[in-house]
Amino acid sequence: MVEVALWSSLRSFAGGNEKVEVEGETVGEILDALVKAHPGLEPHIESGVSVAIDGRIIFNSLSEPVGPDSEVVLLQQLKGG
Amino acid sequence: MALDGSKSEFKLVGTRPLRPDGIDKVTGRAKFGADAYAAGMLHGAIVRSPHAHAKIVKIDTTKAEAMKGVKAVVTRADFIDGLKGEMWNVLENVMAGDKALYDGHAVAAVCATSTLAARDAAKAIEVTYEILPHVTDVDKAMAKDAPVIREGAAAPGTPEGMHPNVVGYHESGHGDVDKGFAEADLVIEETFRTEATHQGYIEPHACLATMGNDGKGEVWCCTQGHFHVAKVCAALLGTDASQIRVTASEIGGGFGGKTAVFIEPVALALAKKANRPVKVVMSRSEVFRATGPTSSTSMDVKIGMKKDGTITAASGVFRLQGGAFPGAPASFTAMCAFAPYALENVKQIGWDVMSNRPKQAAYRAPGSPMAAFAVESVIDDLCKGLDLDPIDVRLKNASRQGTKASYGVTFDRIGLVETLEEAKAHPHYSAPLAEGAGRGISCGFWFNHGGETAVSLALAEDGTVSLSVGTPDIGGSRASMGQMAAEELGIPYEKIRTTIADTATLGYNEISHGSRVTYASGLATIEAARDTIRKLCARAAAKWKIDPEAVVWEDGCAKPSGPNAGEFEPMTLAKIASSMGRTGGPIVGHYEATPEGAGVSFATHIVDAEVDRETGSTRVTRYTVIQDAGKAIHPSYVEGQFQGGAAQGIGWALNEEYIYGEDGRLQNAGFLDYRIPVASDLPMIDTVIVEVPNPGHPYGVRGVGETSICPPLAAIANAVSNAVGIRMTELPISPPRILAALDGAK
Amino acid sequence: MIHVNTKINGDETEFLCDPRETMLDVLRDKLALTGAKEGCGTGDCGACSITVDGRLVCACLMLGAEADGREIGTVEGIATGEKLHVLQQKFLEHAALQCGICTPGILVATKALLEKHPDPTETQVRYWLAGNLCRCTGYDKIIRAVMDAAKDMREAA
Amino acid sequence: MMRFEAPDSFEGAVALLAAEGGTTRVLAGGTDVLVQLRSDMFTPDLMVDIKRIPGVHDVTAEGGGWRVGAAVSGAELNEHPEVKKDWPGVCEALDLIGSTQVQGRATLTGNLCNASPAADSVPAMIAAGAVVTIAGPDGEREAKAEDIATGPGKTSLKLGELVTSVFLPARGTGGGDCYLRFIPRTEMDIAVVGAAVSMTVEGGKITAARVSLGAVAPTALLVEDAATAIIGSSLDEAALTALGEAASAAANPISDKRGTVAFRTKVAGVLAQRAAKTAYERAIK
Repeated sequence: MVEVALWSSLRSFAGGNEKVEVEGETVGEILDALVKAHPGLEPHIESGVSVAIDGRIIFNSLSEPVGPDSEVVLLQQLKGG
Repeated sequence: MALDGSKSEFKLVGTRPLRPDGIDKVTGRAKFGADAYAAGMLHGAIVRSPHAHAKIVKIDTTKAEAMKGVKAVVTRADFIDGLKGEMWNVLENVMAGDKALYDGHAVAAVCATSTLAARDAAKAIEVTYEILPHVTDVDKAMAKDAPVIREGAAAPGTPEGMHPNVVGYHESGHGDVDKGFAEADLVIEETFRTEATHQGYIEPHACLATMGNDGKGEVWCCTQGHFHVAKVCAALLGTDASQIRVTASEIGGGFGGKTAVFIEPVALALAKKANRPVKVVMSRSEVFRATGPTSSTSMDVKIGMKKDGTITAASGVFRLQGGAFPGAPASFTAMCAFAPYALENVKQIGWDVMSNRPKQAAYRAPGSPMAAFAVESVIDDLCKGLDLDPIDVRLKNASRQGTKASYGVTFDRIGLVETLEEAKAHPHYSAPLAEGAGRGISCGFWFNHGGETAVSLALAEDGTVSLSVGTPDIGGSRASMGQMAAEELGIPYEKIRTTIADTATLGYNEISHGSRVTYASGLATIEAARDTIRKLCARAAAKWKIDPEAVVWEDGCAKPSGPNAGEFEPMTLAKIASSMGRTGGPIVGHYEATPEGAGVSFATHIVDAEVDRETGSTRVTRYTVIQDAGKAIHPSYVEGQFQGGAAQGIGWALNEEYIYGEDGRLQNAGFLDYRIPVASDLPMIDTVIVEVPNPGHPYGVRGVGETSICPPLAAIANAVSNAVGIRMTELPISPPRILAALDGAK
Repeated sequence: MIHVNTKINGDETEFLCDPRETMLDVLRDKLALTGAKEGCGTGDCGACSITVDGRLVCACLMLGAEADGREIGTVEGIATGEKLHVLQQKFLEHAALQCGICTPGILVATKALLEKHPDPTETQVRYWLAGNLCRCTGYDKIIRAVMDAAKDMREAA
Repeated sequence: MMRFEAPDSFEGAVALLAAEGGTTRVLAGGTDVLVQLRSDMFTPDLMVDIKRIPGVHDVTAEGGGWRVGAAVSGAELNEHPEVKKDWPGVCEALDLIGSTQVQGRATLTGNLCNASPAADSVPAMIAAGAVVTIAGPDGEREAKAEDIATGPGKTSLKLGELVTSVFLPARGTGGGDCYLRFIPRTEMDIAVVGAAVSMTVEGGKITAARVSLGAVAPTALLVEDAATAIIGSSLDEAALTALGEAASAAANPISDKRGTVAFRTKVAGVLAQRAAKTAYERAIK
């Protein structure tokens, strides 16, 4: 199981939890598992999120590996100038 | 792809070779967006709404179509129906549908045989408007009775019961801020405002397009992302992305503003209708009225501090107006605000708000500079209130490796402390200050970005190299790509020609944005070179009839890896290349990935400013930029990014602003009254490159383009506030504002 | 249409232009001399700097029709054959350009400066160039390149 | 369709302007006219370029003063050491307009006839007591610099008339003038406030003075109260205070994108004082 931290405004869509646990070995699997466990998160994830794994922000790559001890934080999607 | 520990000695990286496009650019030969011409070319002109908010009742093109030389007119009806989400927003912005949403919104376009004929025809297109109430201020746009820009545009997660103009909400943080504020010896809360500023690139948007009725199109344009242009044009015209080939011209500045698409789909639509090439070039006033400025903001920041300088809690509410569409970078503003500091209790809220202004576009670290202005101002006031040194306080609270950042992640290796220590030791910080002058410092933060990247590296038979990258060169990146390729291959820099490949000849590349080019295209270049080397080694191994694993690449040659591998004369790259047709065919190295190791970046700026207390005029007299570059590939262009960001920040802080009249029209749509810094406004800008390697890049590169604009707003506000003894809370800190503050304080 | 005879970078040139066309329109659209850029069209940015009878002006603030009988100088005429002018060389060495769109105008302007003031102060260079906007560099490296070129030109003179 | 003419005499220019039934513009330096053309603010039916008329580029000594041709550019005027010595305020005012590039073309005459309330050289010319010569269908006439502009973009010139030269009177001994303006940047802006002071000083005492303000009213102002405040003084603190107050009192500005009423009113006084100090120093040198 991987623990995923949600930003505050997402928590109400995941039973009010700051962190939720899901199964997954890649960013893509974790996002799929989140939607499955908490369907209310789907529109947010669909409209774009970034995922920080151990401090590195993953912008697009769904295949990025995630370990069971990784720190995983969901962030609003980032772009730059 | 992680930091390559073995690579610590560099031959070319860190040197300052001449840029490969240099001679073209000093002789006038370089071809920018507006410099392309085609046989039979027509000129386009765009009709724009003079109203901030109006229903488009009727567009009568008959007079224009009857004029001499006019070949085609397009309106929204010439674009595809049924788009959803952000693509619909882009189309609506490129060509208005039912309503004109801001002064300058495109409503029709025409092409004719000359620019004068096209402009005259545009004037002859009669548009009937029904004027609607408008709003351009962020706080007023959130108010209950504000005119509605559009219903139903709010993103998921936006709290219910808000005005329809409120289209996005972000909340994040950790700890208990109320508890933290209770522990503080001093708590300061202040409201700040910043006006919208424009990226102000000197080259207006320009493109040349052709499109046949077979759906195949060609576009030449100045853009930060030509693959993105192809994608958007295909979507808006209802054709396939692969059928639109886009070539990126030389680009005359972007700073985020050329990540958006404005005229290319219009030029294609005109070209298709007229069946001739069409060139569209924006005027400067069109650039200001219709392309993306940054958001204007209204922000409340509250910070608590103990007598020893420890920050006990910080909270902020950041309201950003992003024009007539969702997308203001409110979440970035919120997430960047407190990122430089290790805080136990922090909470940040961002609001994305629509108004009757042009759709905001990214501008260098979108959202971050405004946050720094508010936060770093309050920190300075706390230092003053508790009689503490501003650098010591920042050092005490600085984020480090292992800090749980305000926006949730745990920082890896970062260089904020190093920039602060350099700042403290810098002669500027201890230099005596002139009478009546003030000194200000500020820190700044930006995430940086990786993104989809493809690079191809082909050898010629004479041993020279053609390097194709897909990220438009907005500030000298062809030089640094050449350096990295040459470093890996072990050949002279001059033997490499780096080209920005068009969309038909390379895999998809994300836009040149997010300070990603030297990081991501650089990483891909290194990997493409290493792929090439593997192929070169394999050819040598085949020739020597040894295992490819037994061949190493050193100093531009394939060599046996050791005595056990056998004794062979090293083979140079040129030697292998000369026979490649007979040893297995062309040698091309390539690399495609979405590198995700962009290291975050921090900077600390020091600035001295003098204020004329009788006129409110401010002069910046000394400026020092200290920033972590991870590893500077070409130090001159790293310094250039530092200096350019500082200069833009100085303009933003002191003079630049979007000024709207009561009628909702932009009053300063030109360089005369949109006042970017001129040469005589600025001092030399000193730079210190700090190199704390990014663990996510083979050489340790961090992007440098954006972070440099994060601290200046706050640093200058702190300097001016110190000079006049009054906290300035609104940007720009213009002379009338300073005089009014001084008079108010009397 | 107006018939105009002029000399551009030393070459006899003639063209026809609409009375409303600026010298910048003519250079770019009629003569394919695209080194001068249109950054504003209103004399505020200097990207279209040219010389007319040796005097520095903005090509966007001059009608094409006015060129009759004048001598025009553009960025395309700064180098001598394949040999770069000292200023051009110094701009490359000092990395005094990032995007390069302002560079042609700044080179034309600084060449005019150094012809008039071979030993300018930093302040003089900054004020002379106040009408040449650069958004990329913060001007630092441009000023250094100009001062360095002036020094070399003085030593060579 | 705009017509373009470049006559070789003022008679020819007057004939063209008088015969044109539509709108006309005279092209001297063109630094305002071409901006209006490019921004579609105004396209005349007839553009008359006066730069081919003999004498328009000349600066000539006349009765101790200087006659400045209608096409003399800022760069040319500022290269004239004697005019610069006599009327440094007028020269610096013209020199402040726009960039080096604009200086290659901008003229005193054009700045006056464009009738912008913020024109830099106009307060300096008014303070200097400049007189312009006007050619027209009824022959030549003269007018004071302050009588040309009647409102923003409007002049007292009649159909077919154009200004042929500006005359700067004899400076005499003990004279000094100065023009200062406030802009947010160091260059390239339109004046938010402008102030010109010209004076004659004998034995340390100001015997004559003219003070003019720009950008604080629909036209540049000749402020007699401000002159009165310093005449008879040796520009002591009291005189300076009175000057500043008179200048601020005379200012009748608007708030716009460049400045507020409060800012312009206050800074008009500040600049009048500073300009007077410099003019005084120049006068006693």
